Amino acid sequence: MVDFIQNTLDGIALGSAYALLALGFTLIFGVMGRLNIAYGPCIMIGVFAGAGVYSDLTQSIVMIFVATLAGTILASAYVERVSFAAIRADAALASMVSTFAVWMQLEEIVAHLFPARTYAFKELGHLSLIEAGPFFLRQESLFMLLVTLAVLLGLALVLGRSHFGLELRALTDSRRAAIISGINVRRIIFLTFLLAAMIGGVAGFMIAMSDGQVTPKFGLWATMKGLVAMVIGGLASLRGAVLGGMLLGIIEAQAQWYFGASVREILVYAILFAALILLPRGILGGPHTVWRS
Amino acid sequence: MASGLRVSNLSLKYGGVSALCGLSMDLAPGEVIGLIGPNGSGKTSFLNLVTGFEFPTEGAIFFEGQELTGKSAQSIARKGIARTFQNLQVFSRLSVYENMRAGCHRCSKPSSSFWQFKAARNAEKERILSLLDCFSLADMALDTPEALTLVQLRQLDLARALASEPKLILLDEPAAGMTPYETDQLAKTLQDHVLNGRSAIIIEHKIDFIAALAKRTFVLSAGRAIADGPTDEVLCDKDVRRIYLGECG
Amino acid sequence: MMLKLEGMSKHFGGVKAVDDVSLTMNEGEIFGLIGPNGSGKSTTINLITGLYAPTSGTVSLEGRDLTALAQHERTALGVARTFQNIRLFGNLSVAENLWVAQNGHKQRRQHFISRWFKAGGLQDTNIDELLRFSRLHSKKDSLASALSFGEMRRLEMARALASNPKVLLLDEPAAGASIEDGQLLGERIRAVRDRGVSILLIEHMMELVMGITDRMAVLNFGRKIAEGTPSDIQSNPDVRAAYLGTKNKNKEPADA
Amino acid sequence: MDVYTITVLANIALFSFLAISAWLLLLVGEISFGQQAYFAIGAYTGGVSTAVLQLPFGIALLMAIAAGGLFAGLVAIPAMRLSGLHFSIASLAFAELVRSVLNVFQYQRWVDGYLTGPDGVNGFRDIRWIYDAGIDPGTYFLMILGCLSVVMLGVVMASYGRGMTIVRSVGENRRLAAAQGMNATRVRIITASVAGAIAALGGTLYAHMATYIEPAQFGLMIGVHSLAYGLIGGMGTVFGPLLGVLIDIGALETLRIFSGYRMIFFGGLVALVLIMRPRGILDEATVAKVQRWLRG
Repeated sequence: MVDFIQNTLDGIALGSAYALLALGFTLIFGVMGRLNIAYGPCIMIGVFAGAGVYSDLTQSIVMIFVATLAGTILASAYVERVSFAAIRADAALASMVSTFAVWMQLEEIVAHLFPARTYAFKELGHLSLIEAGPFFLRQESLFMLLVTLAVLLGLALVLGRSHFGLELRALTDSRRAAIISGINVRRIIFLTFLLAAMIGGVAGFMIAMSDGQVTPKFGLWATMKGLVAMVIGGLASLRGAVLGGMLLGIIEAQAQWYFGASVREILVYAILFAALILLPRGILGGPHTVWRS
Repeated sequence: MASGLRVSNLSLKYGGVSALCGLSMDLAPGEVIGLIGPNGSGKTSFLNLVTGFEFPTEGAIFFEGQELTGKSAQSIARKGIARTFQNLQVFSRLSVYENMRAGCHRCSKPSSSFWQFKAARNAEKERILSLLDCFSLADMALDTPEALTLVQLRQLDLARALASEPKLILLDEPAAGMTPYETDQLAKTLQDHVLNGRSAIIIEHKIDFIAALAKRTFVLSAGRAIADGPTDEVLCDKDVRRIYLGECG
Repeated sequence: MMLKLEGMSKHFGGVKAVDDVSLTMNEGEIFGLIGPNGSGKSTTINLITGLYAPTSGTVSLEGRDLTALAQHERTALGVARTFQNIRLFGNLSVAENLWVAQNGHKQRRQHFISRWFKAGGLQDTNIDELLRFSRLHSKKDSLASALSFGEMRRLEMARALASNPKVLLLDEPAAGASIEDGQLLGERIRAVRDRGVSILLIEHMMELVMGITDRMAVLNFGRKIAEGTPSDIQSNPDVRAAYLGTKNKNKEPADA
Repeated sequence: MDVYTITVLANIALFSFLAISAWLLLLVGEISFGQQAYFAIGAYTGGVSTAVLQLPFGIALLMAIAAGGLFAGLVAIPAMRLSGLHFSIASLAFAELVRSVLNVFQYQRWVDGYLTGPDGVNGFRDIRWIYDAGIDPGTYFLMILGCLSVVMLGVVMASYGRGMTIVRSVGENRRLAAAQGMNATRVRIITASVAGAIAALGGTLYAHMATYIEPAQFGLMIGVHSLAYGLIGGMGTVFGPLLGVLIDIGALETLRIFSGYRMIFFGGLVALVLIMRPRGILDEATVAKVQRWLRG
């Protein structure tokens, strides 16, 4: 029982990173009804930019963060132009395939610019454990949780309080009604991509810091985790994304502890496949998507 | 009446809105019925219910004594009920010939040898070409539907419905968008090639067209049948004219 | 003149959905547009709002050419519409629905900060007034998807009005309504006109169109076949032919 | 022909199986990112059959085809209730599931003094049937070509009959196809199963040429490539996916000027074709034009 609770604690910390990735997917899926499979690779560009700054220019954590964010945003803007803005509105799957094509390009670019493949990233400093009875929480876990909460709070403010947020929610609700209400749809979509890129950049920065290194596998990893978390939670539901991320984190931590890493992988994909078939709308994605926070 | 189409007390509701309210209709084999009414009165909903595109909230549908309620669209089509569409539906990526082939489901039998297969294919080809000929589409057989005009597309839709040799054919505004001359031509084609002995339900706004083809007419308004009887009587009905032209008295 | 179409055509492949249509709507007018199914009415609306680019022809509002503008830019200049099938933001509240439409096109003119942090309050006298006008004030905070059918129709019209339009295009507002509802609808449309909005009404319910429009035009096969006051139209033989399929020479069944 | 040329040609032929497999699903209206799963299933089934169980090559081919078709059918039965995006994600999930299962899959036996068989992440060595049977690469290439011809002939025969018409109609408009009396669900499941069988056939041919396979070879990018081949080449004819393979492997991989930048060019090409010609170079309209021209 102690193990189980400890695993759940670890899982929540890991899951908060997944939740952020799923949020990025969900925002884009919400406004466009399309998947940006290249979301993970875009974040990968960001963390490599951060690693590049760290190894060649400066140790400053702010500069590394800025580089990570800038890299992610730049790559996302490219994806938005090539794979979304340029493809006909009714060809959602063509967009999805196109993001795969861009993914190939991004991976090759990283392979050329960073030939050593694995690079060091600024680490989170000294690691100490916070203990409470039989349980303990790693400092990096606490850091992940706090960052995730901060991002969620910021996102809730933007969506609930700002005019851009209202327009984003309106567009998610009905594209045609949004157009006729005078919303500049292309602008909102572009801004949503940037918002998702910012969330992804923060998530990437946080994950790279806790790992202390970056590899080209990050792209596939981030895309798969975000996708699984989003599907479990429910497509286009923000609360679902957070819940799905947490659930995925907990399931992974438990499976890792009780069965080992390879079974964990099998389990994750089996759950994704089963969730799609048994719960195609996810846990929180009802007939109407749940946007209100 | 076991052998025709029998519809009893058919209702369809979306949320709180009734598209159709307790409609009943009997269609004898070989009978042609006209179905008229303003937009949103439930004509297309009725067709969708009969062909299994939608399922009724209440009521039942029988064809040749068998219940169709709840059956899938493909099994209803296989029983010999074909339809055309008001908003044109053709396979835009298939050629005209292949569109016709897609409709040939009721006549293709499994063949045991290649030669039998080849003979069946040639028979199918002849049938399709002769049907296309009836609608003067034979020259366009290898074109994709993009090359066709609106009238030709409507004819293709109709020809494809006939390719399955249906017992009952449901036409949803077959003359929409046609000029009076084209409408007359269509009425003649229908009379000569389509309606000989086949039962049909025709939805149309052009009343002359209905009058020429159907002996009996139903009028729908807001999901209810407000008139039913011989076509010429129905068309003189005051209520009917009021709904169509806003005539007073 | 308020809205003007000149030589508008829209061809889809070989199909002439709208063919050389010219219309002029005056300020404060209720203008009816009728015609059988497939005659090009909806295409005309879509050409005015900018969903389709015309094959040829121009559309202008108060003398300003709209032809090259995007949909949201036309909304900003004062063209609003409703849909035959209601389109609302089902997961936004009634007030938020109106707020989106009122402010959607104003972004560049307002101060950045106030724009970002204003939506939370939703205190706006215009919106309050509009809610009262549409008898939706008590439902202000409920989700649009929770409204009844009639309330949804009212909200849709209110949302169109929230963008402060000069011209309102109503696409079959009476579809799915009974005849009694239709009469109420007529009064509402007049009330909207009295707010200073010109109205283009597409409708099949003839009683409604004949009853409230000042002038009307009839489309058939994408062409305008008649224009005039409702009584002109009612007696026009071409129109009768288009609607009843009766050729002019033939005996009118109604005379029997 | 030198060995290099033969290897390139054989690769083109082998990828064509995958490309045709993904293309068939495109025709029936679904985008699958997971055909590499059946390629892997075929490779492992075929490899185990000849190397571990010592079965004849022909039997191995049949077993691989059966396994691919069976798995694809079993996956399709639930997955075809989904559509569009959900189906695509499900295909991706299944492919990664297969790969992670293969990572732990062990089935090793002593054969002729060697320990042989799949060994999880370490891969599956010594699928030596070609060498044991004394077949030179040129002959094996001809065998691959023969199998590919049979598959393509099958597709051509299906368009001669009503088969392809049915597949294409269901792919374009399921409701309209149902109104023509087609059972859309059954058509989709059968098509998926046939596509799986074709991929598995390619997989087992690949395993015997490579002699060594490992789960990492059947990653997501292989699936995306095979899908992209059909999209680039075109949906109008079975030569479309072949054209796609030729462009990627025949030109981009072999030409020196692209070396190191192949993915950037190929990715850009895919993105560009999707924007300019959503149904590929040889799309239905082009094929119809060519057919008319051929018949005068």
